[in-house]
Amino acid sequence: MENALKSHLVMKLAKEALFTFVIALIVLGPISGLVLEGFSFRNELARALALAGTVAAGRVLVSLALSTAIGSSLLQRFSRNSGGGVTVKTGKEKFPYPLLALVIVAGLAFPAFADKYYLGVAILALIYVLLGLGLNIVVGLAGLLDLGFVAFYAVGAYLLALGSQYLGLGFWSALLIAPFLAGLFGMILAFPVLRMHGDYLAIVTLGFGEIIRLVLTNWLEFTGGPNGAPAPPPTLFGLEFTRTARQGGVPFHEYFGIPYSADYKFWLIYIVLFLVVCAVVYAVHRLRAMPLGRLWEALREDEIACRSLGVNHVFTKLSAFMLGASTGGLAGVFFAVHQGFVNPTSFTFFESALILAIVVLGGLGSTVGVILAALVLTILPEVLRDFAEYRVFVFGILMVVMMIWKPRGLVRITRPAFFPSTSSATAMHVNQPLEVAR
Amino acid sequence: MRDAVLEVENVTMRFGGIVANRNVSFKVKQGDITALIGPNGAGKTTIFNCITGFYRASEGRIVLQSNGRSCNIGDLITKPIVGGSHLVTRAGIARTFQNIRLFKEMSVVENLLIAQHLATTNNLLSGIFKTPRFRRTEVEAIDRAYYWLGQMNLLEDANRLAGQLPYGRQRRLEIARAMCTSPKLICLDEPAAGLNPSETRELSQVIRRLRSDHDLTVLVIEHDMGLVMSIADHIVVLDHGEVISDGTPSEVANDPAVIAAYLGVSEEEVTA
Amino acid sequence: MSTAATASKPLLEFVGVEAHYGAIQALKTVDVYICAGEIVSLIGANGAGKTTLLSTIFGVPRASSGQIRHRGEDISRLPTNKIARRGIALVPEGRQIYQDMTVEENLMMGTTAIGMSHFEEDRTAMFDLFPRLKERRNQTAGTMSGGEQQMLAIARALMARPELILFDEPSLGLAPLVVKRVFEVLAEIAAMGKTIFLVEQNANHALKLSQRAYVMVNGKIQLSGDSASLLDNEDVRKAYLGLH
Amino acid sequence: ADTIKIGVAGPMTGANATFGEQVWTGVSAYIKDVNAAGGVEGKQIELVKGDDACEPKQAVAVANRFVDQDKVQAVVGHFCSSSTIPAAEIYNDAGILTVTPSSTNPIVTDRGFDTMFRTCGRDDQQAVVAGSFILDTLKLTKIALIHDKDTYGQGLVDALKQTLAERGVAPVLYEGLTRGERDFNALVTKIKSSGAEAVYFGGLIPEAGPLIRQLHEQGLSVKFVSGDALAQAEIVTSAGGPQNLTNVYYSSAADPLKDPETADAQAALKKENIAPDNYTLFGYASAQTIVAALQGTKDGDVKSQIEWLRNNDVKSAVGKLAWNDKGDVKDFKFVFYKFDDKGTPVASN
Amino acid sequence: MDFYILAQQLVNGITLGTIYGLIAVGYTMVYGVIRMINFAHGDVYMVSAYIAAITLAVLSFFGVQSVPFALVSVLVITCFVTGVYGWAIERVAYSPLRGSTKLAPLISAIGISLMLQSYVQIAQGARDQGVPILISGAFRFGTEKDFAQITYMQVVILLASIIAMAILTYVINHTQIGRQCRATQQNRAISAVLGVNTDRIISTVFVIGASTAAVGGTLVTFNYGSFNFFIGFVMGIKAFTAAVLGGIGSLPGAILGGLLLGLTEALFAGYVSTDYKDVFAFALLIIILFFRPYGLLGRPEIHKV
Ligand SMILES: Nc1ncnc2c1ncn2[C@@H]1O[C@H](COP(=O)(O)OP(=O)(O)OP(=O)(O)O)[C@@H](O)[C@H]1O
Ligand SMILES: Nc1ncnc2c1ncn2[C@@H]1O[C@H](COP(=O)(O)OP(=O)(O)OP(=O)(O)O)[C@@H](O)[C@H]1O
Ligand SMILES: [Mg+2]
Ligand SMILES: [Mg+2]
Repeated sequence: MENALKSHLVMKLAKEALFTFVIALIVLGPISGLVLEGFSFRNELARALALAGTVAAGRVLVSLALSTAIGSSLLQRFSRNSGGGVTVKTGKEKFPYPLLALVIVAGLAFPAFADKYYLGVAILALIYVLLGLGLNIVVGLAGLLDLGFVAFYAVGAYLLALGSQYLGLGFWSALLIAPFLAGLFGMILAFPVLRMHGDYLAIVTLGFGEIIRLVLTNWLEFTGGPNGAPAPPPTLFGLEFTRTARQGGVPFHEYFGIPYSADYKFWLIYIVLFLVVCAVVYAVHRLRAMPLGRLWEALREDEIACRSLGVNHVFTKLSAFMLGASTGGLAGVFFAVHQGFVNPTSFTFFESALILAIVVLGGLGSTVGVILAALVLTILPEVLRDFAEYRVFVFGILMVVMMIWKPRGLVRITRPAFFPSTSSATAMHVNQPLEVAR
Repeated sequence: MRDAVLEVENVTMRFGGIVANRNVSFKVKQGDITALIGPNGAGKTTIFNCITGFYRASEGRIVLQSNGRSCNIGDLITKPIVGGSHLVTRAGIARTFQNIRLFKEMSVVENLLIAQHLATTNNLLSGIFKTPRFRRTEVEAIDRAYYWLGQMNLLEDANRLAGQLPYGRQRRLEIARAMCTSPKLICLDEPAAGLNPSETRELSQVIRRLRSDHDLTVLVIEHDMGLVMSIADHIVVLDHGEVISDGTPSEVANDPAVIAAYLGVSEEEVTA
Repeated sequence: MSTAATASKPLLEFVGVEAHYGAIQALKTVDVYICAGEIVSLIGANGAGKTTLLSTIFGVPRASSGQIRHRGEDISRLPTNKIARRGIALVPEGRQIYQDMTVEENLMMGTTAIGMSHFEEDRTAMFDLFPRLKERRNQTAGTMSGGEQQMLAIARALMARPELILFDEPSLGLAPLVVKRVFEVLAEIAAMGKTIFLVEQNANHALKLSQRAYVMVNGKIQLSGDSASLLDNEDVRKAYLGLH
Repeated sequence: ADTIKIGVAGPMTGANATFGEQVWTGVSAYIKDVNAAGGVEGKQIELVKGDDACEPKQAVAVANRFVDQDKVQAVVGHFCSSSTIPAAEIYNDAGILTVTPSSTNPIVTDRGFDTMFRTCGRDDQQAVVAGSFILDTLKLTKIALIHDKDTYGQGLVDALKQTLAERGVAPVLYEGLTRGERDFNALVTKIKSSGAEAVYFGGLIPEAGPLIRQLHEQGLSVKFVSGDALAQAEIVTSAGGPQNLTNVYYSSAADPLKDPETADAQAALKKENIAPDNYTLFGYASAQTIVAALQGTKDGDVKSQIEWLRNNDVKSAVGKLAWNDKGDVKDFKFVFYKFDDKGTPVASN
Repeated sequence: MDFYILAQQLVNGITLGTIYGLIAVGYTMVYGVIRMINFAHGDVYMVSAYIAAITLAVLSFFGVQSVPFALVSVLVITCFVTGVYGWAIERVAYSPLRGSTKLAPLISAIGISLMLQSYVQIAQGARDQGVPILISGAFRFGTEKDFAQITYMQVVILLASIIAMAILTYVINHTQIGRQCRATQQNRAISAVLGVNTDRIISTVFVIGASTAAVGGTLVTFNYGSFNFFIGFVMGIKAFTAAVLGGIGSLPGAILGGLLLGLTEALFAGYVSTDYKDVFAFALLIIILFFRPYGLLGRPEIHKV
């Protein structure tokens, strides 16, 4: 009995291994086994066989692991996990204030411990947090699949670069204007888009993103085309962070009589960015508890039901688009000031896809999830630098694996609980008509 | 003599070649429970969609008397830029759907809060900074939601996901949600479908109570003749898109045209 | 329970079946059997788990424990399409016809499990059963009314020449005249020698039509027995027939 | 430290990965020999690879990493001008000698960063050469200017346009094509209708190849002139074979392979069985430049390295190099090449 | 003169458009069954270009001389291998995500796209590759100097595309498997209950999509003669645009969308500006979708409330 089972298993595994090997050989064989050289080819079939063998062996190992007790219990937990969806809070959860305080303090203290490289990576990560939060409003909350989000990012970045070139704008004024300008672009995009459903919306936004990038590339006289445009470094109350003053002020280090270091500039950017991210996180957190945020989510669930409740779906979508775009615009300013230079290659479709991946991996609609995912997806490529040219390959695999592991995102969505103000509330208002703004 | 809240005048609705409604006219009186019945495919849901602004009638007009003013539904939904079916709701018509349309992944209370957004939507900043006024309207909205949950006997489900409720409760939640828009006229599309007889009886009490306690006019589509005969003041019968009968329950139930097209049996058998 | 079935071997049998939706348990150790040629009905309140019981036969959701036996074989781990090929057809709750296909194409899809060899013949039979469908044979099914769609769903299920047909609330949302017609059709189908498992809210009709019945409450079978005796059962009358 | 670290930055992944590979091959080939010969001042040289995928965002991250994490003493890179421009600022702040093998955009050295040098030419130099080649050597005046809307290509074409304007010649056509596309038939037809006698293309092989092939297929016998990006063996396959290259010319550094100064480098590469691709040579030369500066100064101070480079020549794989105060190569010699019937480039005239 | 230029631009546009259409088919079909934008499709096309070139190199290594034979066998082998790619990708990266959110497979697809590009780059090198010219020559119309032409290769492209599309249209509309595909598109759960092996149908659709991309990839490779690991990106976006333009989910729509896009590009590039041709193409897309929110031939989802 035992033996029969075993030999059955072995047969099954052997079959599986053979099948995987053949498929892997067909798939991997030509590309990795026969390397093109001019109009001829070089024979690397050994490599292809080895690869296919590895794949088949991996498959067998996974099957073996899963057929053991531990493996199958893991598998069960795994499938349970992915089945679950949204839950409602009980209303008794405590808000983790100490943890929050710790995170904020640690975040603010970070520059003191980090060198410029870590700081640079942290700034980039925070920029993506900002982008993720913005796109999360559009995709996660309002359910509008936006594949051209990078357009608003570009608007923010070019606002600083071109604004300083043509209008003499600085970092701070750009920071103030960017949300409005990006919001305006969001509105322009929203009008044609709001008539469309689902994936048609996706392609139109993709098209919009591409149009913005192409115009930035082609409009040489205004944007500098592919050569890009320099963006001015930040100032603090008129103090500059360059070695010698360029914008007609006093350099920071001279004013305070300390030795010059390029790090000061990054400290300033980091601190401002961190505070902005905190503010945006708070605003998004509030929005979700506000009528407007709830309307977005309702619209994502069922547009027709929303209309039957008197919701102006056009304006509601518009507001989501504009607020998302504004956040993207803010991120753009930080990007430009951090880079000191912008050009269209930073705003390709791939960038939009990456931001979308952040939102989806984080768990549509989850703020904490988006923050985590943004950190993971920006820090990961840096961590993977040791893989050299295999970096992108590994990154791609990890993206697939992460999606399969957590298809609903890293963080599970919870809905707030609500309770009446008094226990007798249900008896109140009986004849109190609702004051509706008609 | 009570006034008509809603007047449907010569409405015709076409989909390509198909005529779903032809020259439909009827009136819904203030405070009445009016039932719209008819065979499957007679065009009942379609006329509902015209009334609630989801379709624009190909011909004819639909007029709502609300707060002493009369407004034409067709005009509301074709207003440039701001127009749309949401204006119809704001004018005082609420509805439920033949296929339940709840916000399934949101909690029951949230479903009701969304219906009240007109009263609670303050500006962006007041919500972000939690101004006192914002808190007050929010508390009021929650209380009102609980009030309607109590009315619909759904209190224990308040903080569950709407999609997790059993079907019958989802139906009631949909009505509660519609009521949260504080309508003058509520349109119910087959509210008893999928309910068992005892639940149906409960539902008919709810509908009666809505009318008596909340000064509401009800327009209901239903195939459950027991329910219709027991609550309706007035019945309109559609067949092949046309009104074939219009009158009190007993008039309609004895109308040979209605028996032939719809009931198929005499009235006694139905109410038994 | 299952020993009761020894008289005639059950065609379909649930043995201690449980099912879950995520954390929610929808079926709790359900034992049900249906013998060939029988009409068995299942009644119960909303959300009792009736639809779930039918769907577990097709493996959505999969039974988390217990067995579902068809002709004595456990089918609870088979892929859905293989189950369909064993001569089981479902008329699903909410009709679920192919909205974008014509009536005729819907009927063609009904033959998937057995192939197209009897198509012409069976289609004629269906058009005789439901003349309304013949009128609308080239209409896109999604634009038909509820009643028309229900008829199409029944016809589609019949096209597979199934031996066992599962009906999930076939009278839902139908006009009285049509409800009557549907139950007539059910009787006709039974007369063809098919086995019927009927899930209904309309307990009155269902109990009158069927020979045996089960009553489900909260995912559990609470009562079972002859339909006639259930019709007289005080609790059943109160809860499901709306009579006092 | 007991080793000297040198960073090599360029696109190791992404659309331009092939160039990053070449630079890396060149640099590591040279450094291997240096290390084998005992290194610099007895210290071994360690190379650090930095992949920027030609994206400015990654270029900045790589630069910061080189400076703060790897603590490199010099950098070969970056490859694309759009990466070199933002990265140069960081290297300059940190006082790290930077030698780009390939960023030809004038801005790279025009911004006044002392630490920035290049072993390649400048777009504007190359454009002047190209202008006189077309006008004086080929004696053609109806010129279509095509670029690929990228820093390198457009920079080159715009500089040429400027040069032509100074000679009073306006192009009959000025268009940008999209990188990554393969079908330029519409453009070719447009060139045909413009009556151009010569096409100057600023861009890279993936676009140049199909463009040449499609010009041929549509039966246009215009002269096709381009820049140093064409100095790659795969132009032959990309253009569909040597028969399509009869009217093709490109400018590049004076043939390094023929320059006696480069004999050592040639031999070294040959020994390792490395193909002397264009950017392999420039990578090799950049590494030579850095090592020469390190060996010439010995004190490890970037100021003296800069000083040394401004005042000394370096015998490199691309010929003898000397720099002006901006960091540009003095009298960088561009020479025009055409192809023989086997597709091997030969100096034209 | 002008007439020939116009005729030439039309030929250019139609050839390009046919290819867009072929690749768009993959997007449209996959979208149809699982409502997913398969962002890895462009890279499957890229892989097919490599496979075509490798097959050709191997054939010539074994001394195959006959051009038609080479062409047909390259086409068949490429379709097969690329089809297996489509199948494997679906199994590995998309089928585990069935039943989760709609966006999860989208992200997975982006991961696959990166992986494929990187894999090909590592295995085959980053440099541009090419194939020799197999068929040269053209039909010319006009005078010695002023003429329009259609190359023999372009004729082959048109013929092959028409044949491929005709086969596909027939399969989808008139065969059992095609009907099952459409049924699975509309209601997967109930199709399974009716006896359709939905997993196999989905796999089939991926295989068909990949194979049509392979037809496109092979033809492109032979026609333009050069490719590298990055060509999937631009083609992917263009073909996706074409699919949406025609109405995503609609097979004839994909072809129409492709032709429209190809012609637009050729004419705009030819008569206005090459720089802005893509801007114009996307703007046109937005305008068309504004007036026809479901694309040219897309059927609106029925909003029966
Ligand atoms: N969007 C639409 N497009 C095309 N035809 C439609 C559409 N909506 C409804 N119809 C047609 O209009 C007719 C009336 O449909 P309607 O849904 O109003 O019927 P009903 O009276 O509500 O029936 P039931 O009681 O079954 O719900 C049907 O024949 C249907 O085919
Ligand atoms: N997809 C699902 N996810 C989570 N829970 C579900 C799902 N479908 C059903 N349920 C839950 O399982 C229980 C049984 O549902 P089921 O649909 O089987 O009941 P039913 O008896 O068919 O009811 P009805 O008469 O309303 O059709 C209910 O509590 C329901 O909320
Ligand atoms: Mg209806
Ligand atoms: Mg049910």
